[in-house]
Amino acid sequence: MLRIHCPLCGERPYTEFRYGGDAGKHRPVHGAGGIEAWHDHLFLFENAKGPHREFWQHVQGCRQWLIAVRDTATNIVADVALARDARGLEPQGPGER
Amino acid sequence: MLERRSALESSGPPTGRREARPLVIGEVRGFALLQAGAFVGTVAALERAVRSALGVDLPKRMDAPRRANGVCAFKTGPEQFLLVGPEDARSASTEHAGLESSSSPVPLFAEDTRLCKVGPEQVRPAGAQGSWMDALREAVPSAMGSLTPLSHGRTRLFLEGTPAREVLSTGIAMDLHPEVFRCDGYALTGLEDTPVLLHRTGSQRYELYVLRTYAGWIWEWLTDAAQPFGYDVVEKTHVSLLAEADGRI
Amino acid sequence: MMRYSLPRLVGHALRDRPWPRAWRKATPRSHYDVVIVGGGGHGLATAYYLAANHGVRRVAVLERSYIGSGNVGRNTTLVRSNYMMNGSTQFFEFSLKLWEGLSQALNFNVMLSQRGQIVLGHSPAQMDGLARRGNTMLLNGIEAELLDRGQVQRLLPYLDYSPAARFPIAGGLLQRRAGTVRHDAVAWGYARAADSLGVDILEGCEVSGFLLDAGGVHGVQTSRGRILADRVALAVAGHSSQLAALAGLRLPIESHLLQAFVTEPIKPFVDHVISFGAELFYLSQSDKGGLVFGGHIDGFNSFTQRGQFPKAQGVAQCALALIPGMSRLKLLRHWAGIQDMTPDGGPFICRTPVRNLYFNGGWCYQGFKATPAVGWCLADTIARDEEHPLVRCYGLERFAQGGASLDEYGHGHWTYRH
Amino acid sequence: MSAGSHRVRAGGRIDRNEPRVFSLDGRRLTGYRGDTLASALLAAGVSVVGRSFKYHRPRGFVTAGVDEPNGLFTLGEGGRAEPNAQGTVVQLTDGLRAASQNAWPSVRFDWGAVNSWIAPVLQAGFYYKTFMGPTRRAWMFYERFIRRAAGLGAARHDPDPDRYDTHYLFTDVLVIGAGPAGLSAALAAGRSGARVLLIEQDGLLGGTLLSDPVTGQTEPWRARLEAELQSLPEVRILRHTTALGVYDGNTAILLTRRDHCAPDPGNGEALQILTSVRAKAVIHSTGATERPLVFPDNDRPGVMMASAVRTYLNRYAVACGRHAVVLTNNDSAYAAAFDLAPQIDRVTVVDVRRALHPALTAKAASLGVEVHAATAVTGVLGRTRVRGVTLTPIDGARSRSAPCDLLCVSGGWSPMVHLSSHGGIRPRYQADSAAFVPGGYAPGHFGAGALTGRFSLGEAVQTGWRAGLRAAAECGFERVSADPPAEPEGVAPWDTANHRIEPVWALGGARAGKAFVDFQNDVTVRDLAIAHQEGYESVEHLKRFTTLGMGTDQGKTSNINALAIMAGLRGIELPEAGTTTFRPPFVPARLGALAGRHVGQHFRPVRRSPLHAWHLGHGAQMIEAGPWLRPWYYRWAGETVERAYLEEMRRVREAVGLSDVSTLGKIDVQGPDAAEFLDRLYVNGFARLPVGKARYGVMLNDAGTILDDGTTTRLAETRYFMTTTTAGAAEVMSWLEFLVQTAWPELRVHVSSVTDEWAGIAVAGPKARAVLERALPGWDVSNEALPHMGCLEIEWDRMPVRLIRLSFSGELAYELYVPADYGTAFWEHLLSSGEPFGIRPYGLEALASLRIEKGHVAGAEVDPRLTLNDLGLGRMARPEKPFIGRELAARPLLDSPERPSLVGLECLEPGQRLRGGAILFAASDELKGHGRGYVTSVTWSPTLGKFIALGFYAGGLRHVGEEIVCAFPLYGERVRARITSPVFLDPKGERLHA
Repeated sequence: MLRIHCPLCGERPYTEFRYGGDAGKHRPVHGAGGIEAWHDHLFLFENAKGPHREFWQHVQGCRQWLIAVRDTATNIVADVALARDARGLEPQGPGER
Repeated sequence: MLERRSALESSGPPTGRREARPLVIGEVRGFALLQAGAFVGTVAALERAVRSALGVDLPKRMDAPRRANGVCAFKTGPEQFLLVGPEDARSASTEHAGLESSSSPVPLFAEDTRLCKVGPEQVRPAGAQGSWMDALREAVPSAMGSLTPLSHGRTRLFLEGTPAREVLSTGIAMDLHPEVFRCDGYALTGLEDTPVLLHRTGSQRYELYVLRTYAGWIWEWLTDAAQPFGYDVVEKTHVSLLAEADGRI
Repeated sequence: MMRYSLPRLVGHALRDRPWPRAWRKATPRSHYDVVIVGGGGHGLATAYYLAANHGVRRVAVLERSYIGSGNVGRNTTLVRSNYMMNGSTQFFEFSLKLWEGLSQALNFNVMLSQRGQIVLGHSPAQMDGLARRGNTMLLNGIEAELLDRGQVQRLLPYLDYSPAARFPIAGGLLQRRAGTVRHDAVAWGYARAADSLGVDILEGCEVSGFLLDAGGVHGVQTSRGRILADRVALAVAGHSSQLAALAGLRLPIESHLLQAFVTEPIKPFVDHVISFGAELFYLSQSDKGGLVFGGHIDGFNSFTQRGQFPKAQGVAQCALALIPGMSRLKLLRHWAGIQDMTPDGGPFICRTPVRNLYFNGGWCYQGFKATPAVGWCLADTIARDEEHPLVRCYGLERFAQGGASLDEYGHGHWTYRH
Repeated sequence: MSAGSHRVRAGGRIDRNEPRVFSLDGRRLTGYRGDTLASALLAAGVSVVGRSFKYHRPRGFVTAGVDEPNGLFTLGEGGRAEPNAQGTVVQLTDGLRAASQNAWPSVRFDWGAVNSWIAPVLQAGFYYKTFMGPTRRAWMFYERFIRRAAGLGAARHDPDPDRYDTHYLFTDVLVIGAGPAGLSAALAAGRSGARVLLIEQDGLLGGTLLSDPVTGQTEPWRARLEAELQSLPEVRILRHTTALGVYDGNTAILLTRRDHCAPDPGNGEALQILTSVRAKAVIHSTGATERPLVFPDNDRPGVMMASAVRTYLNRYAVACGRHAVVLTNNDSAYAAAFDLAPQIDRVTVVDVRRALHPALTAKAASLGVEVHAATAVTGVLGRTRVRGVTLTPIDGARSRSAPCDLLCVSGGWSPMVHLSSHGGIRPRYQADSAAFVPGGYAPGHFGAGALTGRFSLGEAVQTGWRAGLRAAAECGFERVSADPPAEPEGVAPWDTANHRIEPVWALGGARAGKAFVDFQNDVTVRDLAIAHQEGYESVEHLKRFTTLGMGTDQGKTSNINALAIMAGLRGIELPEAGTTTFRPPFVPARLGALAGRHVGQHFRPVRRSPLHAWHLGHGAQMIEAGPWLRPWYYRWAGETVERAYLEEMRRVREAVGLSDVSTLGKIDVQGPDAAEFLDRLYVNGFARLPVGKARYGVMLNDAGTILDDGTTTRLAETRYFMTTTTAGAAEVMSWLEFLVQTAWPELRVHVSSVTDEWAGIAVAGPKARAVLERALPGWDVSNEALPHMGCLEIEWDRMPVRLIRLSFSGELAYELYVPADYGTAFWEHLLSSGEPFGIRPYGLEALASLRIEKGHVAGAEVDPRLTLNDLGLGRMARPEKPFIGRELAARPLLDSPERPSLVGLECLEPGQRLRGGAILFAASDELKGHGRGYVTSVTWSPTLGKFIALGFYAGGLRHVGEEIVCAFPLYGERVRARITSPVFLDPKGERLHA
């Protein structure tokens, strides 16, 4: 069973969390960005086979939205941080968007 | 005063009692619960405010609560805390007064109208009786953080006895080994897809704060799990948090 | 192609004569009219219909592993056409009609078993939803029957009608023509038929890149060398994003795991295909005797092809909520396939921004039942370089335009909720 | 042979003082405590225990464990009947009733055996080549017979009276398998102080050691280790427990069977327990399984694995025959021969190898065991029981037959690589032991014992010890000084790591009878040849085409032989052929065990309103609404919903009613930036909403379609009280948190769910104010003090009450929120206050009908496929104010005026009715296709005296007044209706403003 280490609550089974999808993209600024920017943000995915930045919310714990870096080919979670603190997990290199 | 009713009044009767009953299950009543949250950057101010109002230090980590003066503080988020204390003095004192005490509201104007909002013409009295919650309300202005009463939104259950840990481990995916989940430790976790705050209040005693609307179902689920061990139900135990902390932890 | 028939089967048995290979072990040619990447049901069907319907016989199907190694061999084998949204209804009915003649067309028994599917409803609101679906079907020439609780009970007496049922059964929608197909046979049957029409099936041939220039795509780089082609089509569900990225495309697709489950074989236990209404759960019994069932995707992107056990538990709970007697049956295996999930639950069959590159994917839960129609329509789209009328709303651009919604159950724009 | 005649007089691990009476097919038999069903039947001389899947050939037991392909039974009766139970693992209990399967009328004489006569036609994949005519539906005809013939046991539909449970466990080290390697590993880890969980599928610890003579030299060692393990406080041992699979996150799923304890479901005791274990380190000591040899008629009853025969002899005191031939290609089978020799009449070893270890031949000679080297068995005599074998020298000399009643076979050993492969690491072929071994281990996983392809007892102890130390170190427990346990005494010189195996994959010609590769699915060497001819030669094609390895034994005995034979046919090396993927579960597991206690009412959690008990006590018929149970209607108004809701509606329209709206999502929004937050969230503005006022709001998702709606009230400058739909509550809460935490962390705002904190009560009807005046004396609730969409937050009887004047029904109405514990008392207070005005509760059906009359959208209309315009709410949006979804809502095709949008419908045909799910057409349309719209919500309107509905129609309100057709072909109905405004009642809002 996939396990995620919540930075606040500790390691828990993924069933305590709600998946929130791709976190590798920057959300357009509120009120800015046209149809195209929002379309790309919402509908186009890199869908990486490998490290994947993604949102999880610890709904049965601290209710914090987290950003995890999980390898989709192995399900190994390399890193987790509170989404609001996740600047340190920004993708570097080719994965950056 | 209207009668308070437990969320468990609609849950099924306990089943399968046996002679040897190593387990006691019950509901803890008569407490109040307030969620306090700071905004990013105001945590220190909130900590000071809580300390000055209640004498409690807010915990820095989500592993064990801090307590003082009958108030127990759990950290439940990066800047969020759950404060458990005695029931509001006003409510407690009137609980036995019965329905005949219903009367017109006293038209007092409060110092702090932030929480005790009013209709166009009326204002709710606030802080009149000096309960710990009112003290906190006065100490925490709205720019510092939020205060959300949740006394009715959580049902507090307890299990005590040798099989308590095993009963919990049928539904809670956490390591409850006594060396790992130590006395007075707590965790926010899931019990069968519902969120709970699990607090180990004794070597073989656990408390669960569960969402009120799920409480009946969880009660039935837990007593079902406890059936093979045999259990007794203790209802509406009024347990002072301090006494419990002193006596058991 | 040596035709299959009972007399021939007996003859071979008596004389102990060997059968020919079902499809040749082809060696790649340097150039094809059409190269299809992906030797699953969709790719093989496309090749077959290109050859059979359009006379395009210089076709290669490139499969990196063995044919049928992807989702066509991992699904729960259901076929049905009870779709409500405009854009899906006629497409899936066309597919079901092709299924109905497929064994004969391919001379390969794919074992279409039209045992009927019942979708259960558990509340008045769900029954209204089923009614809208059933009415839409009937108005589109597809048979459907709305059953009340009593009718469901007569048809499926073994479901849980007791007061203990957490979600009582209110009724159901029956499509009698729905059923199951032997999934592996679909890949093999199309492969054999396509092969007999001259299509080259190249197993162990992995595409590592596209030959691109200003005029679009003109071939592929593979583990068995460079292969030129006038047109290239992708039919690689589960790996669509990775392949499309080689051609510079980013897709509205995420890859998710869908698990399937089978019990030990038992004597006939369930005659129909049954879909639970309280949660996504579907069940049927294979001819071999195993109960085959599945539920929702695991819920997060993954390519691991192995599922999470809590999902298996959840699915078992659904099974028992539906048929309490299944409690004593034993789970024999569970496995996971990689499924393309899209923001509206609908698929893509279309041309792409890269000229001469065609795309088929994003099938979510529906890929298997769509197989014949995908083959037919994709072949047509490739041959005419214009989308077949049945798939005009299956374009990649529909999200930018806010076009036809294919969101059959109203799950919104999250890929992982469809 | 008489019953019991095969039982050896002494020895074994059975308790002869505790007989166990059981039955097979109604025949009463006796075994002993400690027996399995298989050992008891073998002791009783029962040789044919089943019929094969396809050809209905008589079959007997082959193994003594979980790899048994043949000996499957239906156990128990009625609601406890379990098909396909392996007799080799079923503990014998008193009163056990077993029935044989797949045979009619009996396993001794089975009509299905006619299939054997047409066997050549029934070759691999025959069904793909036939049954295609004469009509398109021909298969449906044939299928009926095939389905009846297929399947093994018969299952019953009766509910299961037994209970199952689940557990979560955590440990440092998990040791899977308590054979010599596992015992040794557990001890090493346990002595270090680590928490160790040792699991064993058997009821006893020891694994292969249990097959040694109980008086032998290994038993003291086994007993000593078991005793020490039991003395270590942090070592936990689970017997009767099988690991079903190893999953991500170092999670193993264990199944514990408690059949032997006769658990009482009436007292909540579970028959089986499924445990999910999180281990920091995992030791795989799962051992190996002996594999058969493939030769003609190798499936005859009496052909058994050599190790199984030895197990039956030493553990269960059963001699499976009096005259045994042992056929082998390795040293391990000699143990069986040597143990049998003193106990039965005659033992002959047939060894395909030319060179044999001198110690073996010497020992054989000493025991009077005849050994034929370089010889194979190429045929079996007898049909329902082995009567003899055909021996053929490898060098091609003449065959001869030899009588025997037992053929013990050893083709070598296959490590149980299943669990270590579940994570996706493929096994690797190890040539010197002719076996697939784990291709590696995931981090924190270690292998030990026979699993590693090293089969000697000494190496089992050594590798187990090392694995135990490494696993403990992985968990931070340093090496202990104690020495490893000494190896058991008296290890034979031929007990070598690789058993000196010389692999042989098929003996005898493919034409001389059926040589079975997969016993359970009746796959023969010939079937493999056919698959090869036809091109189904990749491992997965082979498996799927022939059904090889797809039985309940999952090919535990058959896979490697088949792979090797196919590799031979293809002219490639065995490793090149690869292996099939190992899928969990390792052994078939009951669905009941997977489901645990999540059955019946425990299937999914139930949410109950604070008023739940009151509803139940006052005649409410409840209905599921997502996780909630809500009152559907009350019996005061009628016995059926059709009657009751009309009466409840009438009460609301004419007097006053009250209903429980506690299920609405309630969210407390606080902070200096609360107003800004809501302005961004809702399409309409909330920043300028005055304190003490409520406003209806709609939220879109990022895609610009409908997310949710509800009323939000401004309680204070920096505090709002939001309500959401019942169904959308959880989703909205998470979405708000997402925005606050990830998108707009700069906003100083907190959102907290207070759904559970407040009971919500709606009071609606022309007398609603009168009720409140009486219920809340002293508070001014006049139209002036509390106008429509006004709010009061008051304290009444020392209890806070939030009083919001808003209406879902179109009547003068209020929503009152009180702390949940007071909900019931306050509800009762309102009821008694309203008594003079005739107040009554109303349920969900009436609530829904009232809102349809008023044209309020709800569940069926709040649909993420729809836009604000579709709901006719486009004017709510404040385009100058950015809000979520604004950009994508402007996508060209979402903006089309021809999209179906919300309309009202009224039925024009007396005696007819509108129905939800009807499809809408213009009067002149041909009734086909998808129509112009559909009906979402319908009610009989007592107020209007006709059926009315809400629905969506292309072009929407531009068609008001037009007559259209509602088609409901499912019932053969078409009904004329008129398009109206969705607001049927009081369009000017005079009632609710009254």
